Amino acid sequence: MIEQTAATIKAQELYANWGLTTAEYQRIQELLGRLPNFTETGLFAAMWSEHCAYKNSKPLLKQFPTSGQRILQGPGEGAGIIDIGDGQAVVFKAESHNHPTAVEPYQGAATGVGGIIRDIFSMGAQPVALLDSLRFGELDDPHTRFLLKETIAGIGGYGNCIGIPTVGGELAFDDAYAANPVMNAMCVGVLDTAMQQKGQATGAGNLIYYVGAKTGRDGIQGAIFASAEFNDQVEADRSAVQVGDPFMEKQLMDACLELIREHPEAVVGIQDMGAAGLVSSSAEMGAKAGYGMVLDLDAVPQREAGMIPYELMLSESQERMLICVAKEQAAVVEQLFAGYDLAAVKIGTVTATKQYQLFAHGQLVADVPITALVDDAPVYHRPQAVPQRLLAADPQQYRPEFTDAGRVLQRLLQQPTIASKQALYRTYDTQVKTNTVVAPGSDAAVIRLRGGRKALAMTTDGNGRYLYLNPEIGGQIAVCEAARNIVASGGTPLGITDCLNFGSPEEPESFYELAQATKGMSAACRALATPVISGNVSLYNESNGQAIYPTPMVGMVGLINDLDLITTQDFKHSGDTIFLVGA
Amino acid sequence: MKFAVIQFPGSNCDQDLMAALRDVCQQDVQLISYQSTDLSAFAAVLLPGGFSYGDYLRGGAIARFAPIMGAVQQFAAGGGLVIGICNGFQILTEAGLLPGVLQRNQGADFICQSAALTVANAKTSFTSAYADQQSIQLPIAHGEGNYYCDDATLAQLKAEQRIVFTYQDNPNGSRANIAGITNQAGNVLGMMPHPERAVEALLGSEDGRGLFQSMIQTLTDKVVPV
Amino acid sequence: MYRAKVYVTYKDSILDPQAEAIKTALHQLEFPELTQLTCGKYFELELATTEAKAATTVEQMCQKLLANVNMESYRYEIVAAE
Amino acid sequence: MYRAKVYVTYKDSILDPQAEAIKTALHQLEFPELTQLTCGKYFELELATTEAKAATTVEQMCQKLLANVNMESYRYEIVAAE
Ligand SMILES: Nc1ncnc2c1ncn2[C@@H]1O[C@H](COP(=O)(O)OP(=O)(O)O)[C@@H](O)[C@H]1O
Repeated sequence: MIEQTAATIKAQELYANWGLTTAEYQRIQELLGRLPNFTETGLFAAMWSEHCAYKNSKPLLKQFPTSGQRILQGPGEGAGIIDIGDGQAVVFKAESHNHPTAVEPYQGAATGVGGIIRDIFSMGAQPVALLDSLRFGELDDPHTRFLLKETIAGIGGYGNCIGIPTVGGELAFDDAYAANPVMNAMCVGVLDTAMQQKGQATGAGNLIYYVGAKTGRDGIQGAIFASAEFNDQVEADRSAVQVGDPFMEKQLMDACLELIREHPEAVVGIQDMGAAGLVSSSAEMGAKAGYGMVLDLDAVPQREAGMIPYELMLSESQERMLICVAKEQAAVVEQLFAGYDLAAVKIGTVTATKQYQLFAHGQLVADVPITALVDDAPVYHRPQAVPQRLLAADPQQYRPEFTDAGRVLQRLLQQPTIASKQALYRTYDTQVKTNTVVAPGSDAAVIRLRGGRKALAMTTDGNGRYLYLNPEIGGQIAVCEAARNIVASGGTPLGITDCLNFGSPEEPESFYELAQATKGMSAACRALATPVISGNVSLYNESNGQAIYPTPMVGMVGLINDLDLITTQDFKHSGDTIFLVGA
Repeated sequence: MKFAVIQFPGSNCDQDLMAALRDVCQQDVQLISYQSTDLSAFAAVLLPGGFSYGDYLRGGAIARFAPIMGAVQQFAAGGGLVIGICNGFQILTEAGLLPGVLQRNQGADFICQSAALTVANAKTSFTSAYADQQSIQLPIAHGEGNYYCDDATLAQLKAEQRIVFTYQDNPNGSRANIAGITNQAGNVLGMMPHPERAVEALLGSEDGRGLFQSMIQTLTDKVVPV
Repeated sequence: MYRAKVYVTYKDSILDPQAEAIKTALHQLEFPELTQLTCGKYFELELATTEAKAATTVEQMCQKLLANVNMESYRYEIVAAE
Repeated sequence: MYRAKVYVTYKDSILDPQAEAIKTALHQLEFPELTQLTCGKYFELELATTEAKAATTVEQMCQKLLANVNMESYRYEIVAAE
């Protein structure tokens, strides 16, 4: 990779290749008071992408209710946290990995699972369960069958190996997803509230430690890539596919949790290196705390030779964490990780200056105000337009007409979307950790909490077709369906996480769908007192101008106060009476 | 009387086994690192399920060389009770403590489900709490659980009544429906199903308790059946 | 009848955790002379086809199924068999 | 410096479900000319050793770790590298 000069980048508008607009580039220039160099332009492009900055979706996400009596942590950290009493809390979040899954389904799905697990243990919580939410094209297409098989294998491959049960999910097929499959993964963890962590780097002089796998040229520009529409050019531009190593992650998870448990005084802050890798994790940790940072890139453990600063900062190599360590505790941390055969390397220091400075080979290669990277991304209020299909919709066209109900029922049951998914979820280890009271096959999965009578119910739901027909009501339905699944399992809904899988926000019709869907979800969350504690936005799910259905995924967790209250879906005895309740 | 659960890097059923022995069976049990080299303080040794060393290459192939394995070999040679469950079974075959190999499942996919088993021999140190030919229900969760051995070995296993558990509805292609076997001396058992996942009614089955009870009984009696 | 041998290996920049694990294990087994290890897949195919078609067939099989061209490279040799 | 190529394949008596699955998939992809397929593992090693020792080293590595001789057979080629 060639590092062009600042002047060339400007003159030839090379920043556009990284997804920056001319206005954004000019804004960077103003913030710096000079032209950004190659590395700096790359840092901004990643940090100001939709994936990292939510620059298109932020105004809509503001509608979500995010607080409540039990809420210990709302959106903004690795994952949200809800108090469940007795010094315990439940931690959960969902993440989309649609683009990587479309390109390399096994690894795309596997690394999606790996990433969401890191978000949970970075909060100090022990992950206890995984769920997924999947959308594919119709199964008569061989490529779809390949994608499905590999995606399921990737999810199972990661969860089974690391030893976290995959206990639930949902799966639907529709042509709308043929070129853009949806792969969302959710992880639920249990936290001893005294161990709660934050991704922050406070205290000048404290140390920045890099732990876990080495950095390679994997998924460089992943965040930018996730914020762009698919086309054949993007595919050709891609750097190395990210490969997951669940064995490494298990060691990393066990080591991080041991450090938090046994040496809480050593850990100032901890964060996963996810999208936009080292730059995103480090800059966010510093900016959030109001501090700056100096990083020495030569110290970063590297898998490949000759990586330039831009590549080191933007790589999305998996199974890496960043820890801010209290300055006198370095030895404790290094020793603990050595016991797990893991690298723990000091790569930088927290500074009081609020500058973000990178050194490579003794040279200062980037020097920017840390808040410019993290907080000064533009926010766009995109125009909306009611989709033509809704304006033109004839209510008659959706009215079913049939004479033989039995035949229709048969045909419905033959739909892959409705049929049992057992053949797929039986490849997931649903029982490891021996807490799974209700495995896949009922309305929600149930995980008991050891040492007491409580349990957690969890589910993922959403139906893109409903949103396609009416995005606001469809958004409401998604939340309500999740709540019904929790209640039907004996739980009280506590809160939700979500993934917003939509088309391009730059298309007014698409943006309208996003606005209406989030409005509907917000209303339902208010009505049910289930705040949104975390989530993720995946826009630009389009291929050659054709967007997927608006597809928000809702992941809900509920609290079951006593194991005796757990209920399951199946009929128990012949002769029992069946009631239909509700509207 | 103390039980040792060996923790290899990548083991993930070690805590489940600890909980089954400690919380359900009320036994004294300790987690032992793969780096340890001494098992002299223990009455029985358990190798848990999981993906030791990521199961890279073949399940159990790398774990077999972990420092603790010398002590496991010695412990087994001295007649101590050793059980390998799932990945533990794979490690025991790779280490040569049990004959045969565990291949990839016949359908090639990982399978997690409840399996109906027959206790094919209830006269072992691990199964005395069951009745001969008793039908039990234990969870399985594996991708490489398809037991294979050559004809001569199979004939020997049969003749010496070393086939301890068989599948009623063979899920993975195992030869002769084998789910668990012992060594010739009868003090080493390998099995793919997970008894530690079946010790609480809340989680669906208590049929795994008999295995731990049998071991406890054997160790209490200090009589090793022939 | 033609016989093809196909070798599929990871591209250089792709992380191969399996190779890392095997390498570490071999070092611990006291093979310090091992300096590098890569692993891959090996296929042997028998094809009832003509010489002219054998290479295109194998090429297509690699592209479509045997290799994942996002992460792997492949090469093959074809020999006539009786 | 020596380079070794090691091939590990299932013994004939062993049914290989993965090879069966790949074969079926290739038939479905319209390659009827495929009559047989076996798959195996392929390793490339670099060894800092002498010619005399290279073969014994590789032999030992195969026996100890790279192959499970209960179900797999192995063969290898060794060439000098600069
Ligand atoms: N992709 C999947 N991963 C794991 N479990 C799944 C998946 N798809 C469906 N399930 C499980 O199958 C059961 C039925 O799912 P679904 O058909 O979506 O029913 P519902 O109408 O209750 O949403 C649920 O228990 C669900 O958790």
